[in-house]
Amino acid sequence: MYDLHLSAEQHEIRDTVREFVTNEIKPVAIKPARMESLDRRPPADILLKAAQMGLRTLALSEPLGGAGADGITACIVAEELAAGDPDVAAVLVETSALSHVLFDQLMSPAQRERFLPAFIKDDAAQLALAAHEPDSDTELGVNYHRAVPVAPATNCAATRTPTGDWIINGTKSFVPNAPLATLFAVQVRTDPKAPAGQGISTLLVARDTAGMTVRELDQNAGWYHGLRGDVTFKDTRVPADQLLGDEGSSPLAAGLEALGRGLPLVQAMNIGIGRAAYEAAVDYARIRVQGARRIIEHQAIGTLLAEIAIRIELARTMVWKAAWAADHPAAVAERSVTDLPLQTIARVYTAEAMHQAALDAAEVFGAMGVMRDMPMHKYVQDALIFLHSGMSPGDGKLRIAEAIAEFRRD
Amino acid sequence: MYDLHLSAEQHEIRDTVREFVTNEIKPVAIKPARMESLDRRPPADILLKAAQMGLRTLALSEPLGGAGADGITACIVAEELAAGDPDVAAVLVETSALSHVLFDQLMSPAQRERFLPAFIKDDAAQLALAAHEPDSDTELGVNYHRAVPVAPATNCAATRTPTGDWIINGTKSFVPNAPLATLFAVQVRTDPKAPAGQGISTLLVARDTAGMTVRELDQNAGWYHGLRGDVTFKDTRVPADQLLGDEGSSPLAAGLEALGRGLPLVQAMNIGIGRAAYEAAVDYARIRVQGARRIIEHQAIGTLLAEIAIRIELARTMVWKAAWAADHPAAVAERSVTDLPLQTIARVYTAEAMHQAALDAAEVFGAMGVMRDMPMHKYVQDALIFLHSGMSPGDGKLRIAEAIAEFRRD
Amino acid sequence: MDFSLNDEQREWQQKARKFAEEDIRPVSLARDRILDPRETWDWDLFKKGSQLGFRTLAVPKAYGGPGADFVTQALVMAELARGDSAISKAFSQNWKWSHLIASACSPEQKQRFLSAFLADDTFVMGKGITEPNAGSDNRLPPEDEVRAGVRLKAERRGDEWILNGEKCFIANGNIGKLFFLDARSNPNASLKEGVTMFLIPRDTPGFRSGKVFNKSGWRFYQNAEMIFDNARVPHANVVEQTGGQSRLDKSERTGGDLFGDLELAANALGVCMCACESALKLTRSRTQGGKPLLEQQAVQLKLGRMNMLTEALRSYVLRVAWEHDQKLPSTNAGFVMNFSTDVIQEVTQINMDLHGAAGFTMDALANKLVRDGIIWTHLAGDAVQRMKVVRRMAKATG
Amino acid sequence: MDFSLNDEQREWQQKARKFAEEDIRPVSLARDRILDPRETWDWDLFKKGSQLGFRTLAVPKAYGGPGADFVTQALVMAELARGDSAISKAFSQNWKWSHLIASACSPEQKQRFLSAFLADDTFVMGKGITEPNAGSDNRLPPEDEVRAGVRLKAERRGDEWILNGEKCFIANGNIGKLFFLDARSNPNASLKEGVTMFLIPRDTPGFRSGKVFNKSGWRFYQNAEMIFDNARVPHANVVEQTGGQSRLDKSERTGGDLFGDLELAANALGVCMCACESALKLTRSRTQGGKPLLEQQAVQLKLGRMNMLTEALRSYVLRVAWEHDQKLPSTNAGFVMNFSTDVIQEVTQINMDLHGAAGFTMDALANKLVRDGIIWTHLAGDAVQRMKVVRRMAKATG
Repeated sequence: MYDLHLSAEQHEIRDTVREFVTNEIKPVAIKPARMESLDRRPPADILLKAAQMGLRTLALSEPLGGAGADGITACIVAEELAAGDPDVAAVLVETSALSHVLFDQLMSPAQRERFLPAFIKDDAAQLALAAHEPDSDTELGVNYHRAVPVAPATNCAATRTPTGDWIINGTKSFVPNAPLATLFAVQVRTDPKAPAGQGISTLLVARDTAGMTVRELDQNAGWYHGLRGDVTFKDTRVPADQLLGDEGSSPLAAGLEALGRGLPLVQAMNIGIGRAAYEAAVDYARIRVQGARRIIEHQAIGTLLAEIAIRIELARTMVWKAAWAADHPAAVAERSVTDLPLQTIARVYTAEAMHQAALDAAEVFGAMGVMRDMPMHKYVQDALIFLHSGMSPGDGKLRIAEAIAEFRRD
Repeated sequence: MYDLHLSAEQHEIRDTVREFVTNEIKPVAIKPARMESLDRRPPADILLKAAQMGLRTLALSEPLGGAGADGITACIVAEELAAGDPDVAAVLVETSALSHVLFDQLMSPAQRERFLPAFIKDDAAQLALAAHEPDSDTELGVNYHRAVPVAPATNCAATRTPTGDWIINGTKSFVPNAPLATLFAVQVRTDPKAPAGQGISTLLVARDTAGMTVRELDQNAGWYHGLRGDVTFKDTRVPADQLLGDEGSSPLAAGLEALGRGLPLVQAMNIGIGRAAYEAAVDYARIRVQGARRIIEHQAIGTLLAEIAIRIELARTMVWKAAWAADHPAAVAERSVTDLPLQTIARVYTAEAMHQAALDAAEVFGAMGVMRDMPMHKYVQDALIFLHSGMSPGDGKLRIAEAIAEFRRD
Repeated sequence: MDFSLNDEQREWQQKARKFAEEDIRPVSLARDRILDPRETWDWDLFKKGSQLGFRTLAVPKAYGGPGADFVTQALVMAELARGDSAISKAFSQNWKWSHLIASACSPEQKQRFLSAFLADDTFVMGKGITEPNAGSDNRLPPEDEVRAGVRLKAERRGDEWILNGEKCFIANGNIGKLFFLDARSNPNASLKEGVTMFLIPRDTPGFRSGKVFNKSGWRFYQNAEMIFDNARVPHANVVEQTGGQSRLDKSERTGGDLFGDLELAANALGVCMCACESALKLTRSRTQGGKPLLEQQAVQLKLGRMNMLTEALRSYVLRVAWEHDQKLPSTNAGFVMNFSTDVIQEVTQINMDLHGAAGFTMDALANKLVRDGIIWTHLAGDAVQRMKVVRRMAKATG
Repeated sequence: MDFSLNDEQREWQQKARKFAEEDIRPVSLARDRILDPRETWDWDLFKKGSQLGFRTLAVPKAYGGPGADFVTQALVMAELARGDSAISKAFSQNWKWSHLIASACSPEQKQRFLSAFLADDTFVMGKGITEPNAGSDNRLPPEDEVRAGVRLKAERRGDEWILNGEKCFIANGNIGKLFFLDARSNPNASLKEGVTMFLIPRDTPGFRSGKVFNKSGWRFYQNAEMIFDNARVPHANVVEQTGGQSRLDKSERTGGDLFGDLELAANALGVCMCACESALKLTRSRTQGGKPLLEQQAVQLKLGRMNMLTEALRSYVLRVAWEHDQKLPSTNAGFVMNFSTDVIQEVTQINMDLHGAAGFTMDALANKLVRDGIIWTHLAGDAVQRMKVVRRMAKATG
């Protein structure tokens, strides 16, 4: 039965995180170097405090020590954190999502026993999924509606030793959380003969494994939020029983998003940026006087603010719908929600709409909208990063178009 | 608790109405004169069949003889009907909404006893709210964020006779359903001294009342869906006990939409138009070959279709949210939904997005998109009518802007 | 750099403006309201315009016409379209074909057809390309399917060609006296190689016109089916043997091929001018709370956008017209055509928006302008019409 | 109608293109990356450009300058901006003020300032209008509040004026040698009546520059605070007594006031040219599945839109430049400025979009162009800048 009431827990966590953001994150976020994007590294103490509040393990089930948050709750938290600081948000959101996927969904009991206690105990421990490789491209564009695989090639390879252990060689690039992660899920090719996108396995690799090096990337040269690193494996030996799932059919082959819990968390963060810009613009429009009236009383500014509000409301509504649908996959078959890819719809709309929202909000500020020591320019830049990293709106539309045509690339 | 599952009843009624549209309405809707908009009058037999299916009394509560549909169900039905024929939809949606408002919410038991049986018995009986007057204008634009009333002036006046009866004089214009209605709720000024928007009462007036004339408007000269008429009262005598609610404080003063059950039904109809255009474009793109490929396999067409699909998904999601919120007014106070006017947000987005959807769908058809004997041109025209009748997107944005500024015009 | 008009240009502009104001505008809305698409044409109006020179404007002086340059043509089209877009097109439609006769036909063909065209105020022309199953494929032939496009069959039999098949959406198809027609003379060759262009007079045996298309806008201007049932065309009516069009040299194609792009853009400019005037008049005169709508910020922003886009379009149209006169090969003709689609649709839409704020009626002119503007989508601004230009640009700069 | 350039125009264009390619582009990205906003200026580059004539381009021939017309100025601005938008502005910023000296100042002032300006390659100028609490009110003075706008106080004391207050966002505020400055000489009169314009040399006692604003884009070009603390300005530095600017006649204001509109539009054109080149180069060279991106429909549509808008803007810019040269009063300067905002932002955004499809890095140039383009919003295209033009239009046609 249709019901849009948030639960008491959802209200509570929203209030709690918002307060945390106001008291702990905002004072850091408005530091000049951070606003000017010279140092966007998430401060360790903030990450620790957030972990102590349970935000690092938000999606991990309660029996395993997490908060067992559902998809909408995770989106609420992601939005609130990003409204304060998207780089802090990106680290926590990634670990939280992976904690559920790895510990609740994919690990064997023995693997869980080996890795969970250390992860729970150490509030600074983050998780990483090493999937992306240098120069990889889905090639969705050129292969739109063509029956060829569009999975990027996996060159990072693992071979078995006679004892069954694995030897990994290769490089993963732009791995989120790599500089902070204590445990990596690494996508490796274990069947050298399989076509692209197949014959892939996932290995669990602890940070201190010999032959593995992590190079933190310069955040400001990159085009992402949070911290990322390149991870290189040189004859890295991983015990046989650290294979996650079955050999040659990685449960993470299609990326984190394609799992049952593939949640629009990045989009929720993106909304956080739009909302921060919007709230700043409304506050300013309520005090700035021009033509002897507060500018919010001018039709032109009022219309601009209304357009931003409409976009945010639409984006959040769609993101929450996609989040709920991810938690309730059966809803598609019983036709309560569309069979088009909702997360992609949410992604395309949110990226474009929040970018416009940030630009429009900056317009309200006049010249102050382009100054590096004011937050507006950073909201615009953050929105651009969301718009132009990961799957582009253009590729998103092609993916939706393939679904409309009921084209399946198997 | 957040839940987007439709109920079994909602699924069933959607399927039933869709089948009715396919079998009964579509064969009428594709008649050349109708596609060419020469004769858009809703056929009486279709209205009768729809009434027999319960669509005329959809929102009326079950104890009173209706289906007791909630807001989302009403939106589902409105969309399905309009995807078949928006003029048929407009008549039924208006009567259904009014049946709930008048009989369930506003009438006294005695009034209900007098008017309900005839309404239930006669499948051809429709209801009308006579509110709009010639040349009336809310003047929201010029009075944006100014503390003056923006309710349109009510010149149609009622005075009391010594026996307490009412004598109405004046004219109402563009009254939806007037040519078909057997019962009218008429907005009249009963306090000549009150400022604009105040001192308004509602009188129930049966169609055969002496001194009342209904002139059906030429549907094709107007800019609306359904049938409308001008209603003129010349010394029309109405019994004292046909006053609805209290004297001088009409429960319908702010229009049907402002009631607790002010539902985004017009927007749901608007989505029906966009969906009809979209489905036609997808069907065509799957068979039309160009460059030796079906055009749905071209990036350009695929992208266009995806953009339409995104808009429809967003619009429907927002309309249903607004419908749910109208049924659950407490959700605002407990912050499960925004305190901005959701119905207005849904209206602005839907009107603009469905207009673009219809234009884009027409592009897929090439020259056939502008031919009067093909449905596409009519979808475009229908979408234009939704975009430019009733509250304009521009006024909608100003209303949202006033809400953002927490401006209250009391 | 000189944006001013010379005397001749100004004279034609004034003449067209006068004709639009005095003759076109008074009948425009009435013509738009006629329901039967066969009945919208007005021969009296057309003949009067023809006598003023608008039908034959592009015929070179050497052949007895006014030989107006492209700048003049653009000005005249815009002024006429300011009165009625479809009526403007009814005149300008003839220009590229008279130009084509003058530049591509043999002396004998010129003599036969151009003299007749000049002499007869009811002589209108057209060109048939589109077919029921070959529209965009003619505009942007697929690289991997050479046989896509034109299917109307032409077979040589001695001194005659036998044509079988049909064309659709052909401008003036039901009233024209002469048509250029692309037909497939070699079914196994590409569009470029396998198509021959014919001159088809109305009285060609075996040719008849079919239905007249019932368009949403552009009512005055008629598009019809052309049906060929063993139609017999003398070999003397072949334009430049096979592969006719592609043999024109580049500078001629600026005029012959690309005129259509300029034509749509200049016509759109006129429609936009009309919409801007209509909106300004409305917002000056209609009041809210006793004040003209024009005083409201939201209204000002809409008016500004309309006028800004219209003046940008005017600048681009005149530049392209000048480029045509200089026979400069360029992709600007295609781009200005694409641009005119965006501009005409947004400008007429804003005008409707301003007019619609009043409630449940719509200004008939505002409604007509929007309907006229929608036709640009498939003629000038759909994905095919845009990609075509980009590919040309990439080739030119590659 | 003539869209061609004369020899002088073409020469300046070529010279600017060469300087942009050989001198500006090689340093542009490095200058953009400098973090301290006080350190972005490059005197060597600027002096070289000055020696080539770009600093003094607009000084009339009668006063010893090149006296380039507006078309030339537009061409040069676009070419320089194609190399770097902010560097182009660093040169063109001087043009309107040298023009203002030449047209509005007294012979004595001309002698004092124009000669010095011509002689010194490091002599840059600026004008101070905006204040912390008076930005848009200066551009669009409210009708119901005459005292809105400029608050910097100017009081006459004998042969001197005493200035107190501050200006912000003033171009070249920290490096300029001479500034035009609006100050309130009558606190109770409207902007038009109560404001006096002064010439303020850098060494004016009581004047100092404050912080340099740290802009997101346009890094090379510096905007600073100007602080006046009992600053003493001789009466001889008053421009045309009180009400200076409004006393210029209309044709002069086409150049004096409206140059800024053309300046932003022409500069935007250059940025768009750069973005189009960058996008075409990328989509030709980067491949997907072995094929250039350029072969994909979605990419073609994006490239087409960029080039279409850029060429529309070019057409409009050159028309407005010509109108300025003809001293035609028109609202086109304002409209083309508004239009340039829409175009530069969409074009640079599409270019970023094409560059960003690759993942988690961004092309530094694509990023810079977007940041440079965003500054147009408040300078050229916010609601105030748009309504201003519409009101002017309504007045002109009313």
